[in-house]
Amino acid sequence: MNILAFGAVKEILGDTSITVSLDNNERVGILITRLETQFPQLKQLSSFMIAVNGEYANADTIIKQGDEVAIIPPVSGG
Amino acid sequence: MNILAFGAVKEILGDTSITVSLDNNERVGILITRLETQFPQLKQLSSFMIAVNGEYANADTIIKQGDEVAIIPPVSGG
Amino acid sequence: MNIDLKISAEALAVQPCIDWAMSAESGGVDVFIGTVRNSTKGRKVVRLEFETYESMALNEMRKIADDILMKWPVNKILIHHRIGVLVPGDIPVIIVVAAAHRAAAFEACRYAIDTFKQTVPIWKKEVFEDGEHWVAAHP
Amino acid sequence: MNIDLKISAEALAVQPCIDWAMSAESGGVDVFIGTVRNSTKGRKVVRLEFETYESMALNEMRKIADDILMKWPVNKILIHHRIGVLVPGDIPVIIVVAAAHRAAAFEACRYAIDTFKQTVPIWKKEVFEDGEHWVAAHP
Repeated sequence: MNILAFGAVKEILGDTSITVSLDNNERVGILITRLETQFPQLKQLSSFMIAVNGEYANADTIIKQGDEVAIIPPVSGG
Repeated sequence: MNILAFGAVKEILGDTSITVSLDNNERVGILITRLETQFPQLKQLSSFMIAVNGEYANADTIIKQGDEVAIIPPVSGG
Repeated sequence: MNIDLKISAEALAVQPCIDWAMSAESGGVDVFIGTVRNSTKGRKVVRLEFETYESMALNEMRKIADDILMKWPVNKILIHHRIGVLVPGDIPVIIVVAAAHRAAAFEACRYAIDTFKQTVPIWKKEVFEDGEHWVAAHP
Repeated sequence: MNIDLKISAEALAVQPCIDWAMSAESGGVDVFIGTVRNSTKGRKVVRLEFETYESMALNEMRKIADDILMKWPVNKILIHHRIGVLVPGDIPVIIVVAAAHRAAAFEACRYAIDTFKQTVPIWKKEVFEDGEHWVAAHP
């Protein structure tokens, strides 16, 4: 599955998106575990959220095929 | 003594200033009594303050010769 | 100067007020713009007539600005008020506060307009289609 | 429309935002203007680089505006944010709230910028003379 990366995440991972293998209808909690295993550099962040289809997700949110998934480092607009 | 009148006071009294007889070094409290006796229409106001030399005065403020004295009806700027 | 106070019979312009207050030292600028409403308590407003005791009004405006500089870490304070005849949509008052951080800008700007309405000797007469009255003057 | 949301790579202009929000129905307009400061924690700022996840950012901005319309009696809400490279003095954000009465305008405007900074996916990198970092990203 393709995951969008922004800001500090993009810089840490060196790309605007990364690929993680994930079953269909898997939960966000599982994705986070996969991400932290595959990209331990993510632990440099003070925190991050996952967004699914442009909405903040929680650990129980289910990710379906075709969903747009993004890693959201701490925001700092304004 | 000449007293400046503004807003509703000017309209009630029909002039931009009124004259009240007042001894030198008299207190504002005495002025207010004189005003309310001489111009009972002032009781139409919800309240009023006296300013001496451009500062809000209280009943104990002393009015000296040459001071600029004004009746300040409730303000409503902004 | 970090304080700009004005009472004017001319129309107020917002952009020059903001230009005066903004700088690279101030991360947050809060602007309050008062506008003449077209109705009050359901009655249609034709015009407002503002008058002032100008020397005292500027004196009270100065106190508000000085108080703000003591109470909050702000860089610039502007208070402009228009007098004379205004119609709905016209701007009677502009307040701008610039500060390094936004909390001070918001709090000081709110304090400025709230205090202004309580202390500054400016009076407005509301003129309706079927009458008129000095705001707040009568019980 | 009573909501105007924009993310733009172009410079933001304040006056058109105010013109859009003002009307004779709104007696109080509160405007917040964010400015790029020339220093942060004593370090001189050369530039800021803003980026966004635009579709989600507009979605979160919409939620802020909808929340405000539910919570306060306001007539107009504008939120514009700039992205790209900004230097000290530039304006990254403008928020305008117009309401019949000033309390709602102030409270809603403050709520808008406070919530914006917590939820809207926009990120800024501060570039100093001797280094750079993504704000708030690292412990």
